[in-house]
Order: sequence, then structure tokens, then C-alpha cells
Amino acid sequence: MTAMAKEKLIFNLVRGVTYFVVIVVGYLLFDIFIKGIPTISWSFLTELPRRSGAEGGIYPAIVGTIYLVSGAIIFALPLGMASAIYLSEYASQGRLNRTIRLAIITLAGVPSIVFGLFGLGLFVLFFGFGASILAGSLTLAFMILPTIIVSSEEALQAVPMGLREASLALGATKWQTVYTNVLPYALPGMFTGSILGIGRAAGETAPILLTVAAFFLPRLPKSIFDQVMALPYHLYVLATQHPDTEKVLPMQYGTALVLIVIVVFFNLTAIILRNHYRKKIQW
Amino acid sequence: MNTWRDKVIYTILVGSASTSIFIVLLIFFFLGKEALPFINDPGFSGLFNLRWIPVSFNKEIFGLIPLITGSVLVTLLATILMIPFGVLGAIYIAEIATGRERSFLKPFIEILAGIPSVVIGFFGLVVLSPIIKDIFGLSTGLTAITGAILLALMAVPTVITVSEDAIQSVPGAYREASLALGANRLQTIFRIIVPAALPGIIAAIMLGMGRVIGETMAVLMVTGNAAKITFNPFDSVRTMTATIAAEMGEVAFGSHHYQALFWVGIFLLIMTFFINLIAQQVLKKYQMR
Amino acid sequence: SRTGKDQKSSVKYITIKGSDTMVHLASNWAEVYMDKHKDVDISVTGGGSGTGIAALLNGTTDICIASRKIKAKEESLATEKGITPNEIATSRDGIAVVVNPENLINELSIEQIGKIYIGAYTSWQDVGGPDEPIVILSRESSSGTYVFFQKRVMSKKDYSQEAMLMPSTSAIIQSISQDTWAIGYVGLGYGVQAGDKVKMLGVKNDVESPAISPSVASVQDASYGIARPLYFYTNGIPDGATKDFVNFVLSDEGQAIVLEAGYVPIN
Amino acid sequence: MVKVPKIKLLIENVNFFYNDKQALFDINMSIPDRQVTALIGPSGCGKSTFLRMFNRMNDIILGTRHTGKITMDGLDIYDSKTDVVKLRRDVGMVFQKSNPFPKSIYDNITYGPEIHGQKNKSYLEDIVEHSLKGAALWDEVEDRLHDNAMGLSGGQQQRLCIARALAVEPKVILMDEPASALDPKSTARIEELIGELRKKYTIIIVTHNMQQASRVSDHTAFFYEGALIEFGKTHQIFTNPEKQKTEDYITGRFG
Amino acid sequence: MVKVPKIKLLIENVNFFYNDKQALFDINMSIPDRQVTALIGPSGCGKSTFLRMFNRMNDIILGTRHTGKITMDGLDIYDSKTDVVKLRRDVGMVFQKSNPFPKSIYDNITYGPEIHGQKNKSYLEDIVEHSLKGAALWDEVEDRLHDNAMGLSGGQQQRLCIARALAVEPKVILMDEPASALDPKSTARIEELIGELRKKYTIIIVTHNMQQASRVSDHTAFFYEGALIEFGKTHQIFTNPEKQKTEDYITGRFG
Ligand SMILES: Nc1ncnc2c1ncn2[C@@H]1O[C@H](COP(=O)(O)OP(=O)(O)OP(=O)(O)O)[C@@H](O)[C@H]1O
Ligand SMILES: Nc1ncnc2c1ncn2[C@@H]1O[C@H](COP(=O)(O)OP(=O)(O)OP(=O)(O)O)[C@@H](O)[C@H]1O
Ligand SMILES: [Mg+2]
Ligand SMILES: [Mg+2]
Repeated sequence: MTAMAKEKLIFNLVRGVTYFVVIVVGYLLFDIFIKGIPTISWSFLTELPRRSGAEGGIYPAIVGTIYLVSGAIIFALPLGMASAIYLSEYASQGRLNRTIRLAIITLAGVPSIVFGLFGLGLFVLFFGFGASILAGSLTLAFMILPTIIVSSEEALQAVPMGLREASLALGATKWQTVYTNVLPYALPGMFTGSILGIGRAAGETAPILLTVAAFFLPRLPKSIFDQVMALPYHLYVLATQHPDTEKVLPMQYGTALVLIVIVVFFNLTAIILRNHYRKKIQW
Repeated sequence: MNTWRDKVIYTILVGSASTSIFIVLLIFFFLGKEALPFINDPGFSGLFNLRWIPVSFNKEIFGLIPLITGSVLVTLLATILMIPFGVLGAIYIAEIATGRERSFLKPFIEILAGIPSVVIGFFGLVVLSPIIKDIFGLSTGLTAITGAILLALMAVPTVITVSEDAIQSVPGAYREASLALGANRLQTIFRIIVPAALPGIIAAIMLGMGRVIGETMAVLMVTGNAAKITFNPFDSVRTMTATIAAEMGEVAFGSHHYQALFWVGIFLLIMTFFINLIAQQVLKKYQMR
Repeated sequence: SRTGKDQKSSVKYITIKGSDTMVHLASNWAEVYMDKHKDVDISVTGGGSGTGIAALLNGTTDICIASRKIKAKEESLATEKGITPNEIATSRDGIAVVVNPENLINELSIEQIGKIYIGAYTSWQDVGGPDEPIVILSRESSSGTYVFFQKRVMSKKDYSQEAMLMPSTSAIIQSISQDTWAIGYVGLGYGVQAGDKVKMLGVKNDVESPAISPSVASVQDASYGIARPLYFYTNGIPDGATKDFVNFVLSDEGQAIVLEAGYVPIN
Repeated sequence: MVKVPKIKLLIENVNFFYNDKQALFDINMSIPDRQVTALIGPSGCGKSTFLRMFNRMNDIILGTRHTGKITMDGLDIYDSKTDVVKLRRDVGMVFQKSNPFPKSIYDNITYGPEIHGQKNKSYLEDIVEHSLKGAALWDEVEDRLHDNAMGLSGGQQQRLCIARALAVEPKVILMDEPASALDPKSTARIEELIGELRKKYTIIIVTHNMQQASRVSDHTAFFYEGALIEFGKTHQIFTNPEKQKTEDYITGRFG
Repeated sequence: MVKVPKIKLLIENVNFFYNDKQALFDINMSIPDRQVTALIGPSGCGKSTFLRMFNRMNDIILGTRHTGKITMDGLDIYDSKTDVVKLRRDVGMVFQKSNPFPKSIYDNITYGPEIHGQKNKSYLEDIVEHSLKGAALWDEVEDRLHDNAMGLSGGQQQRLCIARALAVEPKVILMDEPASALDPKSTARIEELIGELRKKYTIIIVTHNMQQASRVSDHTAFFYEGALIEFGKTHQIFTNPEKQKTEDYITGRFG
């Protein structure tokens, strides 16, 4: 076989493998889309569930998911970005820095169910928040914190050293330098990573199972100490606990579709943002 | 004035960064607090029993070994599956695909990373497990391999994304140098670029493994959850994450079973911690270059 | 928790937490009750019987739904915390033993089923079928059904190590409908709803007695041998809105909902 | 008679370390006010390291330390009481790779004055014009002050960086191979500019280019493997060096 | 009588485009065999672009195209039947920034022969010694052939890259500012080496450094804004250019 034929063959093989993954994912999305779309209607999106989810809509679950995700953002974003700024711009080689990094690695490796256990122990029971938006959001926030820190730090590191040096050499203080010449260029990247983390938070069942999610709660929460319904948990119960399998199957697909749309929406925003800013900023 | 403001900001930043340490300590504290009484009664060695029979009218046994082997089996299988797909996918996207293909493939793969694991588990139960059963002529499709395939599916985007970054960051100069010596693209990719990106690719695989070990919902739905020690991919296995997720809700708080579940959590944490630690170490070496 | 708070507002809150088996039944009750009592809000949360009982002990729920009886360990914890769990049987759940419709076996005795589940019988040949391995499906060890089945059918012996523990009843039905040689147990309601996806076996209480098919009637008159009660636990005798709700559940209307949800009314 | 120049910077027994690696060995030197001092020497000999000591830019590299003393106008710049921020204002720096901020030309110049509290619009405008003229860039960019600085050519960018440094009115300007990435025309332009600036500023310039050193500087310091081998009038160093090493280097016998 | 050198490369009416941007305008030129041809001109004039046409290195940049014809020994190198891989074997290249592979010195050299199918161990060893000697690096690395090439100094790395190019036995060697990142000593070393290599290879070198061009080359081509302004004997170009632009550039009047 000539080198050229061999090259062609192997490239086609690699292409085949890649598109196999694409097709599997495509099939998965397509399947859920096709089976979910007939269920989607205005009333499905805006009504309360009836007959324990076999009829009616998923409005409280959508709202609950949005609350939980927003809560997670409010806690995790500032904390994560501040941590990243510290690690990237301020930290020296000291023991504190090493310990923080070790902690972040550890956090990144904590399985989501363990976060659930932790949230139950700390927020629900110890702090006495009960199963509540506050407890659930905090648990999710802690879960996505390492993602936000790591990706924000990468975005900060991508800002050329020359800009910092130039600013410092002009007599700017550290914070002036970071604030005017590092953050503005790192922000898109920081948000990108964060939003990817948030997408993950929106789809997780395990951490909210024990800390916030209600299966049936026919009203919207009034305070952060209320429980909420949430899409992933709703889907989980429909898929596993409902006797009327035939009847809830369309509801399952509908819920899965809405959940995917929400997650994909977050991810797409992130991807578009990143592409947009990558094109715009050039050093 | 500036120095004063800088100091305040510095304090805030240090404080924020330190919360991670605090959280980790809290996690260990809370897991430990619930788990510790187990050491006195029924005793730490009970965890190394070969069976996991948490509910019994005779004798409850809380051996973690079958759960650990279950997790290890599924993780290994998933890793073996995700490596070719993840690495070849990354090579394709970074080196072979045309510009337009790239701009479609990359976001698509990234979207896959965001599909909730309940959805993937649901898909596995309804679609994948019958396929596995038929292909391999099994009596049931709920096996380790089914779980591994789903987990590989979930981890592949991580592997592709991170490996692709690693391949991308191989200096273009190597590529040019190789081509200028009369190497074709295939030779350049596999003899120069992939070796140069190898540490990053290994790190990507380790990160993927981390995700695989920690994933809960998908395995819960499709591996059959029989707590037995086996290394047969077509057997049903019970993983550590699935055990916690499934049993935590019904268990009597403060019981031995409850404590044992927290031990499962601790072991899980230790396992993922080491995998991530190795990944970081490899990544660091890579960045030194 | 909502309990005790918001007393000033006119809305009364009831929280229900516990067994995943019962969440949809409980939410059906809640839904109908709330339609009639606009001044009452009821939330229903799963998580498991253990979670529910723990919540009752922590004072974070008004009603705990449980598919098993409270355990001694939990009872002693309750005493410690000054809580007196009050048990109310609300309905019954018949457990149907199901196989794939292609399986020619139609009935088994409780003893035979027990031997299958403890791993003494591994081939369908052992119970008069073809020489095919038996795939054993069970609910999770955490489920009340698991324990109940162990106690009622398996003479309290341990499950076979080969038994596959499914996270849900739907998963069992799904698998049975796909695996020709599998056996499983599911709540009567699930079995009925599954239609011809699975076949419910007749159960003989002992080798001599006739096989009884699971049905609402046979569970209610206790001729069908594998059935268990489903409970509410409250802290002491309920009062106020909770009491009214419990009464509603036990009323004819409440019991009609039980039937509709696939469970068996408590006489 | 020859006027003895005032000493601006005095370097005494300076050693410098990157972690365990010593990069400078016992340097003693005095840098005259309002003159151009060139630092030459083979790659890796420590020129940049030395230069970056004067505005304590090495502080931002982890694991560095030094011994010895550097005083500017008699004040120890490494004293714990020294305000680093103020020091860097007094000691401007131009880097090898031009590094304008990805902002408008105008904003690049006003950045320094603004962070030092200057808010007056018309005053800022004056500074912009003044600095750009000082860096011989005004004519070329006058009518596009609000365009992005990244759109300028390499040579223009480098002059913008010089203008940016001038805008905070430093006393000393450090230049680390300011022309090495530039074409001959831009290089000539920068050299011309240095000739202008030396009237008002103390300039220290690192260069690889011997001709450049001899063209622009008054004094030249030759470094070799972290040590100062020879320091003196540029003319003398290039025509009649005292040390054999210096001569070998200048005549290109080694690099 | 002056020996008329054989023509190795013939360039006819060549235009080159990056997407819509034209980088080369109607170039006609003939490059003599076994001589050194220097390409000079201000930054951005198209020297690198032109150089990279000879081994079709521009092919790997998306959106490029050209018109016109380049022949090597009479064969059209852009013909659809031309084997690019074979072409690049015949036309070696050394880049501005040295780019050894992150492998051992030995593996760097053997990479080329190996991908072309050479498997014989002792033969490969011969090639390594031979190429390193050819690049005047053998003595310095002889006893650490299996060390990582990244541990070499800049100048050594650049010579390794030359050795690596020699190992595949090219006929033409392209060099894009091979010494611009090097110190004077290493530069001198490389220039010496070019003097050696010209006996066996056709060399085309891009340089910013006028002195270098005049030292090492036989012929010099002056490019300006994508056009070939003047091409001739180096001696003549530097002492008596025909075009005013050439003279202006060489005397440093613009860059
Ligand atoms: N950040 C650093 N960490 C460790 N060593 C360093 C660092 N920067 C420079 N060095 C080392 O210190 C020595 C002096 O480096 P320096 O950059 O000052 O040399 P230089 O004379 O400026 O060289 P060049 O002409 O190549 O710029 C060199 O051996 C270099 O490898
Ligand atoms: N990949 C590319 N895409 C678009 N334009 C390019 C690309 N590479 C070079 N150019 C443009 O083509 C023209 C010629 O560039 P080239 O790199 O050939 O110049 P050069 O003479 O080698 O310059 P230098 O001396 O700075 O290396 C320049 O205007 C440059 O901006
Ligand atoms: Mg330097
Ligand atoms: Mg060039």
C-alpha cells in the first residue's frame, strides 16, 4: 500500500470514529426531540402538574430549576472568580497556595452524590435550612465552584503577561492592573467556563435529591427557605416511580426535552460568547 | 489610598480562595462525623468483607469490596471505550477536519457534555440495553458494559475537548518542521504531534475517568446493581455511586447501614482524589515543557 | 420547614415526605384535597421512607409516608427527641410476581418463588419450565418492597448474589418485557398498567392450595398472599389541617383515589 | 574640561537569584544622569535581569531574591519603606516586544496619568499630544487617536509604548532591546528618538546590536555570565577595551 | 571566463494571494545551482511568502493561491502530478525560530530518514554523525546524542535544525532568517556553516541583516511591497544598485 493510500485509509477511519460519536449523540438528541415535541405546548410549559405528573404541565419545575441555577450562579460566580483572580494574579508559591490548589483538585473530584450527602449534612440539618432553595443552590454552587475557578484561571492566564508588565511598569498598583488590564479581557473566557459549569448544575439530580427537590409542590416558592420542584428530579421520578408508564412516557420525553433545551441554551450562549470575544480581542 | 484599597481587595480575594479549603474540610468532617461510629461498632474491618448485604434478617454485611470492584470494572471498561473515541475524535477535530467541519463538530461535542445524566441513563435503559442484550445474546442487557458505554459517552466530550486543546497547543513549528522534512500529514500527526501532546491527552483521559467514577444516575439505571465481585463485563455490577444514591433515602438515619454508606462516600472521594491528583501532576509536567 | 410558621397567614401548609413508592399516590390525594380546600397547600417530596422518618424526627415534615414499618433504631431515636410516631395504615399494596409473556410458567408457590430469590433454584427447569437460567430482578435493598418480599416470600433469608437490584419498578417492567427468562416483583398497580408487556403469575400460598391471581379483590380479601400495608406516620395524633387531610385519605373518596392510582383500598 | 555627570543610580554588590540559580554576581556600577547607558553581552548573560532590577519588575517573578543595594538619587529602591508603585512611575520601561494595551491610542497614553489620579480632560489631552510628539509619533496618528492601538505597525506600536512611558513623566527610562523586533527603518527612527530623549531622561538600554550600542550610548557595560566585565565610555569600550573578553565579544569572536 | 552557473529554480510570472490580499506581484527570477541567494527587503514585503513557495509550505495555510509557474530542474513544482512530500524532501527548510522536536538529538536527525523508510540502524547512525558534522555540531553533542534536544542552547538548536534538514539529503535548502534570534557568536557560526554548505547545496536565505546578506550570499534579490525590485550579484547590489529604492534601502534611508 502506498503511503498516500495508507494516509487516506487511516484518515477515513478516524473520521468514521468521530462521526460515530456524532451520530450517536445526534440520534439521542433526535429521539428525544421527536418524542418530546408533541408534548410541548403552552399549557405544558405554564401549568401545574396534575395526577402526579401524568397530566398537566411542568411550570413549577421549570421555575424551580431556574431558581436553583440562578442561586448557584449568585454564590459560585463571585466566589469562583475571586478565587481565580487570587490564584492567577496574587498567589505566591506559598503553602496556602498549594493547599488551595489541592482543595480545588479535591473538590473537582467529589462525586455529585457526595455533594448531596454533604449538603444534607451541612445546610439541611446542621444549619437548619431544611430542604430549601438555599440549601440546594449552595450545594450546586459548591459542586460547580472548581469548574468556575479552573476555567476562570485559564482565561486570566491567557491574557498576555506583557499587558500586566506594561501596566505595572507605569506605576499602576496590582489591583489597578488586574482591574483595568486583565479582567476586561479575561471576562468573556471566565463567563464561558462558568456557564458551562452552570449547564452542568442545571442537569444534576444527585445533589438536589437530598437537599431541595420536591416531587409535587403546586405553588411557586415564596422565599429561599421553600422547597421547589426541579426538572431533573421530576424526570427521575417520572422515569422510575410512576406506575402508569405508558401515560407518563410522553411527559418524560417532554420534560427531558425542556431540560436539554435549557442546558443547551446555557452552553450555546457560552460557546457563542466565547467565539464572539475570541474574534474580537487580538493581541 | 491605593495601598489601603489594594489591601482590602487582597483580603477579600484570599478569603474567597480559601473557602475551597474550608469546603473540603467540611466535606471530610461531615462524611467523617456520620461514618466514624462504624469503627467501634461493628468495626472497621467489616468494610473489607466480600459481600454487601445491607438489609438482612440474619446478618447485615457491609463489605465495600464488591462495590469497589464494581466501580473499578465499570470505570476500566468505560476508559477503554472512551480512549479511542476521545483521542481519535480530538485528532480528527484538531488536525484532519476542514474549517467548516471543525466549527460544527466542536460545539456539537461540547453540547454533548451538557446533556443531563438522567437523560442519558433513560436513553440507556430504553434503547441501549436491549441492543446490548441482542448483540451479545445475553439474558439481560443490564450489565457492566452497558453502564460503561453510557459513561464513556458522557466522558468522551471531556476527553475530546481537553485533548483537542492539548493537540492545538502543540507549537505549529513542529508541524511545519515535520512537513518540511517531507513527512505526510499522517506521519506528522502520529509521530510528532500526538507524542508532543501526550501528557495533555493522558490528563484528558484521567479527567474523563474522574467523571466516570463520580457519575451517578446513569449507572444507577443500567448496570443491574447486583453487588457481587466479578470482572466479567457482561455481568451485572453495583457501583459505589449508585449504592449511595439508591440506598441513602430509605436507610434509617444513624444505623450501621447509614454509616456504611458514608464510608462508601469517603472511599469514593479518596479514589477520585487520587485520579485527579495524578491528572494534575501529568498536566503540570506538560506545562513545564 | 413550613410547619408551624406562617400561622398568621390564612393558608395552611402540610408537608408530606418519604417513600418514593408512595409519592405519586400522595400527590394524587393532595391534588384532589387542595381542589376542595383552597386554604391548604400541600407539598409532597420523595427521597425514601428513611428520609421521611428522619424528617419526622427532625420536625421538618407533618406527614411521613412509608412503605415499611418504623424500625427499632428509629423508634429509639424518636423517643430521644421527644417525638411519638403515630402509625396510620392508608392503603395496601399487592405485590405481583411477573415474568415475560413468552414464559409458559403461569403459577408458582410462595416457597418456589422464595427459592428462586435466595438462589436455590437457578434454572426454570427447577420449577417445571425449560432449561434456561433464571434472571432475578429485585427492587433496591433500600425499598420497603425489598424488605417486605424478603420477609413474606423468602423466609427472611438473604437475596441471591445474582439478583439484580433495579432502581425502580418501571425498570423492572422494562427489563422483564425485554428478557424472556427474567422474573421480578412489582406493585400490583404497575403490573396492571403494564398490560401485556409482562405476565403476572398466580401465587399458591402453599403447594396444595390453589393459585390466586393478584387483583384488587384478592388482595382486599387477603386470599392473595403477597400484600403489604402503606403507612402515614405523624407526630402524635394529628390535629388541624393534617387531621382533616388524614380523614380525607381514609374516607371513601380518598380510598377511591387509592384504587385509581393502582393500589388497594384499606377496606 | 569634561563635565563629570551626576550619578543617578548606584549599584553596590548586587547579586540576584532565580530560585537557586544565580543570575547576577556582585555587580558594582554607577549610572550617570541624563545619559544613555547601554548594556551589552551574549544571550543569557543577565542584561534583562539587571535592567529589571531598577523598577523592581523582578518582584513579580516568583522565587527571585537579591542581595546588595541599589540607590536612586541616594534612596535605596529595595528598602522596605520604598513605595514600589511610585518607583515604577519614576522609572519607566519599554519592553522588547511592543505591548500596547488593546485600547485606543489615546487611552493607551492616558492610562498612566489616570491611574495616578489625573482626571482633568484638557490636561490629559495635552499629555497625549506632548507624549506622542516626544515619541515622534504624533504626526502619524494625530487624526486617529481613537483607533485601536493594535492596528499600528510594529515600529509605531513600539513608539507608542515609549510615548506611554513618557506620559507619566519618569526620570529614568529602561529599554530592553526596544528595536530587536523591528525593521531597519523603524530601528533608525527609535535610535533617533533615543538621541532626543537623552536630553531629559536617564536612559538604560539593553541591546544585542553592537552598532546600535555604539551609535546611541554614552556609556557601555559589558556583561558576561552574570558578571559585569567592563564598564566605561562607549567610545573607549568599542575602540580600546581593557579586557580581552570584551574585545573578543565586540569583534565577534564569540557571542 | 566567468562560469555561467546552472539554473536550479526558475520563477515565472508568480503572483501569490492570502485570500484576497495579494502578497507577491508578478515575480520573475532564476536561482542558480549551488550558490547562495539572499532575499532582502523591509518587513512584510513578502520574502517569507516567496521562500515558502519553493517547498509548497504555503499549501498548509488556508485560503492561499497563486498564479504563474515555478520549475525546479525543469519540472513544475506546482503541477498536480508533483508529489509534495517528495518535493519537500528535496527542498529542505530551516526556520527563523529554531524548532527541534521535543525528542532526543538522535531522534531529531533520524526522523526524516525514518519516515522515508530507512530502517537500517547502522546506516541511520552514519546519517546522524554525517549530518551533525555537516552542521558543525558533532563535536559539541557527540557524547549526549540521546539527551533531549530542548536542552541545547539557541545556537545549537538552530544548527541541529540544519543537521536535521541535511539528513534527508535535500538539493535545495531554504533558510528564513536562521540567525535573527541568535547572538553574534552563534550567528558567526551559522554564517560559516552556510559557507561550507554552498559547495553542495543550493541555498536561499532570507535576512534582515544587510551585512549578513553581503557576507554570505552570491546573489541578492531585493523585494519591496511584494514586488522584486532588483536581482543580481550581491557585490553589485551592495555597491552599485541600479534602482534608487534598492540604494535607499541598503543605505538605511528607509526600512
Ligand atoms: N524567570 C526566570 N527563571 C529562571 N531563570 C531565569 C528567568 N529569567 C531568566 N533566567 C535566567 O537568568 C539568566 C539571565 O537571563 P536574562 O534574561 O537576564 O539574560 P539576557 O542577557 O537578557 O539574555 P537575552 O539577551 O537572551 O535576552 C539566564 O541564564 C536565564 O536562563
Ligand atoms: N497567513 C497569512 N495570512 C494573511 N496574510 C499574510 C499571512 N502571512 C503573511 N501575510 C501578509 O503577506 C505579506 C508578506 O508577508 P511575509 O511574511 O512574506 O513578509 P516578510 O517579508 O517575510 O516579512 P518579515 O521580514 O517581517 O518576516 C504581509 O503583508 C503579511 O501581512
Ligand atoms: Mg533579555
Ligand atoms: Mg518573514
